[in-house]
Amino acid sequence: MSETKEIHIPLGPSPEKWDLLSKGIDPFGDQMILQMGPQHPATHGVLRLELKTDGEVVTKITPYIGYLHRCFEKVAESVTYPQVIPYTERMDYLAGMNMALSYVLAVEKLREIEVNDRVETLRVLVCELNRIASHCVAIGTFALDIGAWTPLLYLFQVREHILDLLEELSGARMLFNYIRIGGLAHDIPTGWIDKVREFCTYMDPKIPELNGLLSYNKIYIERLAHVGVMSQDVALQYGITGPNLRATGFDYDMRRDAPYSGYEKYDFQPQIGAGEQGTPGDCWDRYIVRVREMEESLKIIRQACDRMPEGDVKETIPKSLRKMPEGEVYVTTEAPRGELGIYLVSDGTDKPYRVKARSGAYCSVAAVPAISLGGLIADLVAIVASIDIVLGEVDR
Amino acid sequence: MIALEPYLDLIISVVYVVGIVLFLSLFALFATWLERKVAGHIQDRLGPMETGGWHGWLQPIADAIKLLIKEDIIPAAADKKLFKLAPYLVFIGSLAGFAVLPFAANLIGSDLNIGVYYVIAVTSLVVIGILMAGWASNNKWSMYGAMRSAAQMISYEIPVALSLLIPVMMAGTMSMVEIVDNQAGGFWNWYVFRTMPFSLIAFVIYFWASLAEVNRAPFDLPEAESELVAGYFTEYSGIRWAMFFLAEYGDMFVVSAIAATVFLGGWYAPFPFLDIIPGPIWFIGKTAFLVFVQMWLRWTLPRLRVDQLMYVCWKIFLPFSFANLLLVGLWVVLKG
Amino acid sequence: MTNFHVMLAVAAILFVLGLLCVMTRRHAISVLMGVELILNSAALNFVIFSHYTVGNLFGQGMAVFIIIIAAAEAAVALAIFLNIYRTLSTSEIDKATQLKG
Amino acid sequence: MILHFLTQAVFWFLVILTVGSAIVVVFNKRILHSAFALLFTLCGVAGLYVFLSADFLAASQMLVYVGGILTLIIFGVFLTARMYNMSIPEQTHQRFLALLPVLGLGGIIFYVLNSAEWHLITPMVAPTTENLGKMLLTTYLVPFEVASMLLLAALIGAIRLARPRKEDHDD
Repeated sequence: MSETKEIHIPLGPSPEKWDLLSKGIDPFGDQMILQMGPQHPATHGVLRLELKTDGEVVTKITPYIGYLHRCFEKVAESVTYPQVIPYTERMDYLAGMNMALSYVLAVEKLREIEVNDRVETLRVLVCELNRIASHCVAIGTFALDIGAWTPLLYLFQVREHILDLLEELSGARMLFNYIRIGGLAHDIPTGWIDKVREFCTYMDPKIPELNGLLSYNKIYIERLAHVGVMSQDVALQYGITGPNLRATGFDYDMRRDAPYSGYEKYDFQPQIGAGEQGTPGDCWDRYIVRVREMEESLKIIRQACDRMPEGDVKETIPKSLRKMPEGEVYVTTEAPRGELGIYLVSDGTDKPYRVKARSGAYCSVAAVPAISLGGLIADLVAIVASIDIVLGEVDR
Repeated sequence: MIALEPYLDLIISVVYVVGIVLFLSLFALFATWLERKVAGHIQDRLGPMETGGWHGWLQPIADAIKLLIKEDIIPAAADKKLFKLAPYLVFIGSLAGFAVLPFAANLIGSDLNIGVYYVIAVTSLVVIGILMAGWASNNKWSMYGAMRSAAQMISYEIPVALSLLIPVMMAGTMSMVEIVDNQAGGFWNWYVFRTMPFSLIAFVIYFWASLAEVNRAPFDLPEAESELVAGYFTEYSGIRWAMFFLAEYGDMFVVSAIAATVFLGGWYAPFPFLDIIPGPIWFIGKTAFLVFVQMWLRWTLPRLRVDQLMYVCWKIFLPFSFANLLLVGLWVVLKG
Repeated sequence: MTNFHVMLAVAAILFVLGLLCVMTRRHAISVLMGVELILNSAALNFVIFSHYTVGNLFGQGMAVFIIIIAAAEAAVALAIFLNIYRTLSTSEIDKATQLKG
Repeated sequence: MILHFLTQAVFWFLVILTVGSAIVVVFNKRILHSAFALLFTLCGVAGLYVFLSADFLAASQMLVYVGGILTLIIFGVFLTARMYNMSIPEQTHQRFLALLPVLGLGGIIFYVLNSAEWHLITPMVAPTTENLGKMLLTTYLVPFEVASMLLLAALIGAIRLARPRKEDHDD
């Protein structure tokens, strides 16, 4: 594990005051309640943060969620098993494939369906493509919140390529409904794998370009290093998963440590934050972990293209899902914003009795007050951007 | 026949004032278009292309019309008098700077003998206008923007003034025209290249500090979109918002024009044989180049944090400016 | 009536208004504003007299000093008011009746 | 003729601006309105300085008073009241009591102003900056340096005073 460094919080109240502040006691007077959101450019949707500020120093944060609540879990109880898939994709709309995969794996586990190798490989391929697209938005909006407009546009070009690929595959650009229970909606079009390979060659120089443009920019590092430090303890207490957890230096990746859908066949390295520019687990680490994860995803995509086996993607799609076995399953996968766990209870009918989604972004929001108290408003903006939330996934 | 002689001065001033307001508006229009184009090309896209055919050159006109006919919203809880007054104050503060900009030897609003000092002084109006706008909006984000802006502008006024003092010391006058006249005869006579490296440092400090003074990136904290929504003009819309906008672009022009005047030889060409090209073209060209650099920086760099901003001003710019001033003073004394 | 008289009258009015402001207003900063008015009127008087009756720059030099003093005075006064507000949580000068915070 | 008329119009405009806004400063109930009205008073006085051919002084007035002192005052208002409280209202007191000496003093001033015999000279209009600078650095060098020391002392004192106390803030 990495050694701990001293944390510098600029202009913040002294550590003794933190105790008082965290209890909501106001040692200074003259504090101001500030509503950040739900309509605020930096809350990535409709998150509302109620801030208590002393000048520019944030002394208390209360996140309020639910502005994008769409009753996914309740709706899922009243539709049939295949009909739930589109709803799952609307949770984290930036990574629809990953969302659907988790649910589909849960149903498959319940029904005990073994899909063939081609289906697994294709699922990994589209999920990793989608992960890159999702990280592009995450990094782009992060930079935007720090005041750098330009990287967003460059990253959206990359994302545009991926969305084009996925559109060719599934007919939709964001809400694909491509991964189905027991297989896929249809096989890939001819020449699609070559296009993916082309994309990989296109993508290769993009990450060094991004590093030159943004990652090692002096101002950017100054803004992010030592800011919003999330210690491993805090991360584990709040159930943080995914890139945010790995940024603290905790080496844990579902794809490697509890492989699903054949991830054990791929050679890749989960990226962890090491406090290169500041403290381990600061905003810059959370940023760079995502950048490097895109490279790793690219590796996986290349391997998937190379080993693409033959087979029928609809081979194991069940004829009827009217009679499901009774019981309950819990499946988690590594989604771009942390672990997505689907807890499924079946009562034997054609509709799920209960669906519970455990999303990574929800836990991340909960941790915001713990890591940003005593910072400035600008730091809070950086922190909210760095934990990369999608409100659709938080509120479901 | 009425003798025109007594009225000539008056007519000239009126024409000049009207001309300057027109120029400012046209420049602001052009600058919005340029800003979008620069942003577009930096971001690997094209920017406006549709309105008006060639590279969307009519886009600013369309925007202006849109802004003019847009509903002017005043929040119910705002302090209406001050809310209405503030944009004009900011606009006047920005416009007043144009009075002493020497477009050419004889094309200047007024060749005040305190020209440089005057520009620094009228900028103060903008600070008050921004504080007024931020407070009158009755919006906490606006208030934050205004407080940041005022603190920032007051802090950065000091390095700006200290760096401007260096060419003033070298020229021995504060009159814009005389300062430019001292730089005639080729770019090696420009103040930015004389007394190397002091004046170059002064130029760099002036340019960066003036970026902060006109709230441009990477010092655009007062209007930092992602933090403070839109800073002190969050609540403004329509024509009043356009006033702030005009003032912002006017300020960009003024600070660039002052840099061009006192450091880059004003209306003089870099080589004497190029002086056949009229002075105003050189002057506006140099200024436009600096405006372009401002845009370039805006679309490239992330934004600083408020404490870093103050750090840069008080602990980097200020000591360097003072040391610089002292050394140039010594240089001037020893040389002459 | 010449400009000279008008300006003297303006200076006098500013002085009187400043005095009234200092005497009647309660908020410490209002009082400070009254003081600024008085200082302005004094500086204006210096400049008027030296311009119209002597013709030298003495008055302007004096006005420069007045501006310097006003700046120093405002900074210190506001620092004191801030301290008073912090310790006594009031900004009305009548209520600041103790020296010890 | 028309130029003279215009100059006089500007002059009277400045006079009315100065006096009118000064009245607002004194009598407005909202302290921030007073502060913003002070802006116009200060600008008006700066304009009058221009008429007294004190151009350097006018610019200094704008720079120091408007850019420095007034901003300080407005910040002071924000800091000594809750800054999100829109109407920082204020009660005046002893208005009628105060009116007595004030009116008396004003009366005396105006009486003197009116009755005194002024020996006026034809004012010269010339740039003053250079001479003013020479004056401040030769004849009045000592007061000038003392003033700069005073400013420095005030600066340090203000910082010392405005800083949060040790027991409030221990870092």
